[in-house]
Amino acid sequence: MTGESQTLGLHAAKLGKRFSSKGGDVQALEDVNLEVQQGGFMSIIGPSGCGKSTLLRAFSDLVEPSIGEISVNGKMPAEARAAREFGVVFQSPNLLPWRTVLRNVTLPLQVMGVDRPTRNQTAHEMLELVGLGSFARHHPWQLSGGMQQRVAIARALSTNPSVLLMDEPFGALDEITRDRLNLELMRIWGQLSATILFITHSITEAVFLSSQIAVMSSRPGRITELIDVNLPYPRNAETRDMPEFYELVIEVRRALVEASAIAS
Amino acid sequence: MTGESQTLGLHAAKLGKRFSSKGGDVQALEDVNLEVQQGGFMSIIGPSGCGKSTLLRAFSDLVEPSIGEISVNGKMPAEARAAREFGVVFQSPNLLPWRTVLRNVTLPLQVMGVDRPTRNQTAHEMLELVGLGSFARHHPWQLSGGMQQRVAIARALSTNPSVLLMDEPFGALDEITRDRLNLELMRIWGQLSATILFITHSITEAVFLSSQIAVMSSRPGRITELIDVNLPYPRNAETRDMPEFYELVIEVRRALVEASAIAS
Amino acid sequence: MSKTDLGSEPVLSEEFENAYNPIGERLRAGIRQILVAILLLVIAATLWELAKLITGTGDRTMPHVWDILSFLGSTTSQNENYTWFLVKNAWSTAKASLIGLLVGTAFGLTTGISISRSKLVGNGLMPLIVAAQAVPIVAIAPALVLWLGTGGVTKTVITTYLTFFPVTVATARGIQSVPQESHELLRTYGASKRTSLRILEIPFASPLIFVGLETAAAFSVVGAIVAELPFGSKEGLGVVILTSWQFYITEPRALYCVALTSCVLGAIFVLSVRLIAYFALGPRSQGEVL
Amino acid sequence: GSSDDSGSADGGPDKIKLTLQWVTQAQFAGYHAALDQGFYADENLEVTIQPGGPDINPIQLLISGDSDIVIQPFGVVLTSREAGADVVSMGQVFERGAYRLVYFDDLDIGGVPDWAGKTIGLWGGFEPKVSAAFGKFGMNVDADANIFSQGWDMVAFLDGQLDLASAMTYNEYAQALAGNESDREILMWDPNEEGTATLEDSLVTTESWLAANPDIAERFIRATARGWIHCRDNPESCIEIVLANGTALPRDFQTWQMNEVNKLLWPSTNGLFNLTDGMYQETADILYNYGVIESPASKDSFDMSHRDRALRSEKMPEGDLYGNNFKPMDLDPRELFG
Amino acid sequence: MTTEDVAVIKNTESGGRGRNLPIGVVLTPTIFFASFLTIWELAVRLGDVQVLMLPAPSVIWSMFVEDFGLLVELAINTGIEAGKGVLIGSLIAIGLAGLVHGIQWLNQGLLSYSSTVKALPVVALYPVMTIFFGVTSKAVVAMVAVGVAPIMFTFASRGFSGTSEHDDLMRSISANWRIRMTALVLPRALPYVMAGLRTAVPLSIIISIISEYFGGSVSTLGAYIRRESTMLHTVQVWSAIVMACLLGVLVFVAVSLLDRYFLRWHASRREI
Ligand SMILES: Nc1ncnc2c1ncn2[C@@H]1O[C@H](COP(=O)(O)OP(=O)(O)OP(=O)(O)O)[C@@H](O)[C@H]1O
Ligand SMILES: Nc1ncnc2c1ncn2[C@@H]1O[C@H](COP(=O)(O)OP(=O)(O)OP(=O)(O)O)[C@@H](O)[C@H]1O
Ligand SMILES: [Mg+2]
Ligand SMILES: [Mg+2]
Repeated sequence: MTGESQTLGLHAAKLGKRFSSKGGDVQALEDVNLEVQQGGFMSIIGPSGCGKSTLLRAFSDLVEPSIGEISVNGKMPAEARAAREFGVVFQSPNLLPWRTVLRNVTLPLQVMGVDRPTRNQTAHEMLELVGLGSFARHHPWQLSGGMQQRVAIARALSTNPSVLLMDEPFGALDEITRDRLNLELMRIWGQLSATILFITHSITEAVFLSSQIAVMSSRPGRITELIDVNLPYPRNAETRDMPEFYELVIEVRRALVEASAIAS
Repeated sequence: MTGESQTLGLHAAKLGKRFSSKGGDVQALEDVNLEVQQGGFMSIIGPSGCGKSTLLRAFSDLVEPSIGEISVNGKMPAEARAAREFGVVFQSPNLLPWRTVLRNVTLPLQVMGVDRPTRNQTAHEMLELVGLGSFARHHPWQLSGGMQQRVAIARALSTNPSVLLMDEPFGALDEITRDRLNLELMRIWGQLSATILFITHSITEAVFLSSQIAVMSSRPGRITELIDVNLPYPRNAETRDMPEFYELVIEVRRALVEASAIAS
Repeated sequence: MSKTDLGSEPVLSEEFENAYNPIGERLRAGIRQILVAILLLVIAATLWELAKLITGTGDRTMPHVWDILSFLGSTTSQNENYTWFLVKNAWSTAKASLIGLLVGTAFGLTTGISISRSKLVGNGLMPLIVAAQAVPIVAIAPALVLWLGTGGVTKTVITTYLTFFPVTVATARGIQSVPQESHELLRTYGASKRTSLRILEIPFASPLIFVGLETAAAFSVVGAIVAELPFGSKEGLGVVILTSWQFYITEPRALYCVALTSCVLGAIFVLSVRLIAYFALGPRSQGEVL
Repeated sequence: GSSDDSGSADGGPDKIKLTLQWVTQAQFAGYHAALDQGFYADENLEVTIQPGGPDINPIQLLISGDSDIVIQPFGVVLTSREAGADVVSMGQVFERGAYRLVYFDDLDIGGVPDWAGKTIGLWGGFEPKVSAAFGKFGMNVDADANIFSQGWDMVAFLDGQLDLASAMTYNEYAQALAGNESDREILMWDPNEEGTATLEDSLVTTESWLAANPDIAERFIRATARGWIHCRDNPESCIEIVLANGTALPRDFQTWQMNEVNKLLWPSTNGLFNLTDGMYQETADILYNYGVIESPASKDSFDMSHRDRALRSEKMPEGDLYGNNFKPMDLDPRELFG
Repeated sequence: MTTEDVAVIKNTESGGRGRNLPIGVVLTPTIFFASFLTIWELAVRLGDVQVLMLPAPSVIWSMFVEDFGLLVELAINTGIEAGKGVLIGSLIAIGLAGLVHGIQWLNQGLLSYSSTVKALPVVALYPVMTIFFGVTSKAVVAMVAVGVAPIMFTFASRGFSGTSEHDDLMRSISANWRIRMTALVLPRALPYVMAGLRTAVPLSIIISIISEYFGGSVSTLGAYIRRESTMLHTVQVWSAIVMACLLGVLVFVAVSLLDRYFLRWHASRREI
């Protein structure tokens, strides 16, 4: 499809998506060109309703693009999904209410046919990672919103996927927990050398984490600016104190303001 | 119950709430004392799972406290609810899937018996306010996460309540939309002189909006610090550039770090 | 509150705005459904003939499909066209079914709502209803005849009795499935029980209630037929079934014909309910119920 | 009672509701004929005939006052009396019983002793005839045979699930003949010959109704007798009447049934509708000996006085209550049911 | 919950999780039932109703006690027939619904079809069943299965046709058919299946009794009721009816317990 099936990472070319309904048609994506190299960390930022989730869902084969080309690790999204190459964190926690927290985390491992002791152990490790070790036997409705989202993150990480698609994973978390998980994510990313597509509303978070930031405008949803983040790795608490960090934050904010202006 | 039934605003004294379940008991709230004067704007900030939502739900009579006293405008929460004195924005959008966006917003007015033309007009105004005027006839599942949350905000504002209980209302929004809605909220608050209890994870948002900030620690959830925000009103874009603003942000962050340290 | 009581707005049609499926499309879907049903009937007939062929079953046990159908063209001993004769009897049964279905639905909805609303009613009434449900209708029918006579009242009572239960269970279950979050939402508005019934519980439970109604519609036909049995009324499918059963050996096709007629009548009832559901709800995803 | 030919108090005809044992068929031709031919009207009676069905006990309708007269086996009168109902027979319609057990000839059943170990289909209410037969040969029905509750059709018998099946000569027997596709012959065991028959169709009412309406009873019996006599003499007419009143009944079957039913009444040994002490005693003994009733029956269970008055009166136009010249039609079942 | 006109937040059919649960569950129906019986008893006694018309509850009760052993034996036979029928019917129906779910046209077609079969009255179908299975308890079981299957199919297929955001999840992890069924589709359909069982199980008892009534093994409730009613043994008939009711309640309670167990995660079970 892409002609360059050897290329790893994420690719989209001239991607468009139109939703039609009685209330009127919505051009959610238009002419989106995107390339995340293997091992790259791309953040997407943009006004509410601009099409970020739609883009991510197109990569995870949950939305059929109306037009354009798209590939994940050189495969079509459907193939990549079948090969279990990616993990997805949805915008809502999306937990199965009838399963305990632990069994929600083990679900993708179960799908892969991992035996029970191994998957339970992995799940416990992941829950410790997100600070929910003692809630393994609770049901989702017994958790706070932020805790549910952390379970969803643990679930996505449990399979060590080579591509991670994350839709506002830390949106429901307080800044301290968020900072901690940002550091964890950096560490995991370093270890796995995964390709990450990351949607966020926090400019500082985007700058702190990404190697590149895409800024989107809405209706039609397109990428208005691509900002490279040339901060040194490994990033840690001190990264936030660097002057380049602030310059980048200001630049992204400007781009976002401009993108938002297009919208309304 | 409180003995001081003339007092308006929100009061809680020695409030405690314990959830028990198979996975173990959780002390969600312990010895919480809180007072928001009539027309006051109190933000609550704290680590994920510390009991913020539980506290707000106790005020809105959705959770029965295990111990302690609580009042809304001098009444017991149940009475205040029956008198329709408060509007609630939940942590999740909580829209009825079979109703259009417009009819989700008119819902509370319909319950109150407002005639159809009036409530439709009010709902349209509210939708314009949150930037969703053209989505009135869509269904909730056709909206992005942030858009759904904005519908929920429009719904809560539509009744002009004297008490507003808001659980991370802007959590799913980008910074630009968020800033705009922050200003709108300030304006509405000024007009209505409503009492607002506001849960947020954003320290800057808390400082920008509140007259007072309560910082909570988790397990057991208690209020560790109360910080007065003595920035002048009306607050606007310039407020964010004041040095006092940054001092307050740093103070709240410190309090939050301390509270989080207690947690783990 | 007074402005918004139940009468002031049509509950269903407005509650469900079908944004995603215009009427034309729904109509087409309905027609497709009927076509598929016909196709399945043809398949069933083929299977019947195949089974007959393979097992070598005689015509007495399994008459040929065409033989059964051709019997519809015969005349009765009263020189009446057999099809017309069946239609006449089906009509008489249909009237009784409809009355019973309406009464049973009204009772069922009321009871279902009360059960889901009040612990007292739920706990006190449910076991009784269940016990009553287990009363074998054939055993109680004679007693009913004694008290209510051999007229239409008995028929209505029996039909009501059969239809009432599925509606009750579905209504109660549907309302109980309303998510806690939605209840909380209406609670914060201080919505009265009646308002939240109208705005939240009924709309939410409707898909399940309609499933129950479909079952009830089928049962209403069964009920009317059973009610025709105890005293050999002169009219109705029940009587025809009885006679055809008795003379099965000499004319097996008659029993199959009348059994098919009962099915068709039941199907008309059920499909009518489904049609109403279709236009009231649209193809709204039933999964939203949970 | 009131004087002859008088109607009810307001001058109109007296109303009677008659409930049959089963749906309309030639078994009840006499009553339909009496209604259709105006015999009831001649007696100033307005009779409503209510067909029965599988799921109603007519005796209960009597007790509840829903019906005035019902058609039931005389045995039921005895069991009902024991259960506390004040029911009474005022005329025995079928002098002979139609109940048989049928079986195929290849079963080599010579007599009752051969029933041991066989599967027998029985209907509720008719077991005593078979129990009594078992008892006569020192056997026990429950211990020595497999008893099945039989449906209304003969398929189970024809398919070999039942060795012996219950059958009425006017109904199931014909079905068995009609449905028999094998070249085996169907044989019958007749409890009348064994002396273990119990009396079948009887005119049943309550003692209290009878006491209050002796005159109406008399007129009813007379008109009904004329109906049955009409059917004896004009079977074709009665078949038409039955078909007109029934629901899609097959004509060939009603022809057969009319003929068989006539054989149960005619020729009559003791006179139409008569229930003699001897007949009573045989049924009463069987029911008592086989535990169907727990205490001996009493002769209060039948009252022939109205029957006697009704039929001996000069008002009975056609006087042949014996039908000694009766000749049944000669029907070949194979031909009849094709 | 102080104000009366406020929507009830917690609503469960047989009580919530509170500690007062067993008392409420047992006491309320007992009171309802006791008053029902008292009215009946008084009506019969004061109205001087004949035993043959309607026996008083006390009379029925003593007969029930006297014949208890026999009645239990009959009820067990009937219950086994009904149980087998429900099992076979439900398995076929749920299996079929599961197989065709997603195949929209086939599903819809089978739905129409099942509604047709659902309208088949026992009395019309039973003769056909006896033709295939003989006048045996097999025919009764088949009858129950045929009666139960369409109901279960309707409910199950509605349950299976549900969609939610969880479908996205399953798709994103490329779950195979088996796991999608066990981890998502079946649990999501479970409330529907349980609602179906609540209708189907009491119905199965009625169907088997009606079938037995029209012929079959003699030692079942239906055959017993028929036999005794021809002899006008009204009290025996009523005591058998009482046994039938008990059987119905028993199986319903069993279904309810299953329901509680399987749906313990469900919204209506939550603590406030
Ligand atoms: N299933 C759908 N049907 C119709 N319209 C849809 C559908 N899904 C999304 N849309 C529309 O597409 C647009 C983009 O939605 P999307 O969810 O991608 O936004 P987003 O950028 O993720 O917003 P947010 O930050 O609020 O989550 C919105 O205008 C939305 O209304
Ligand atoms: N219904 C419930 N049953 C049992 N435990 C509960 C229930 N609701 C909340 N909890 C527990 O109470 C604690 C506080 O929950 P709460 O929702 O108030 O947190 P929060 O401060 O709002 O967190 P977040 O910022 O993540 O939304 C958590 O540990 C949670 O597990
Ligand atoms: Mg989104
Ligand atoms: Mg919360």
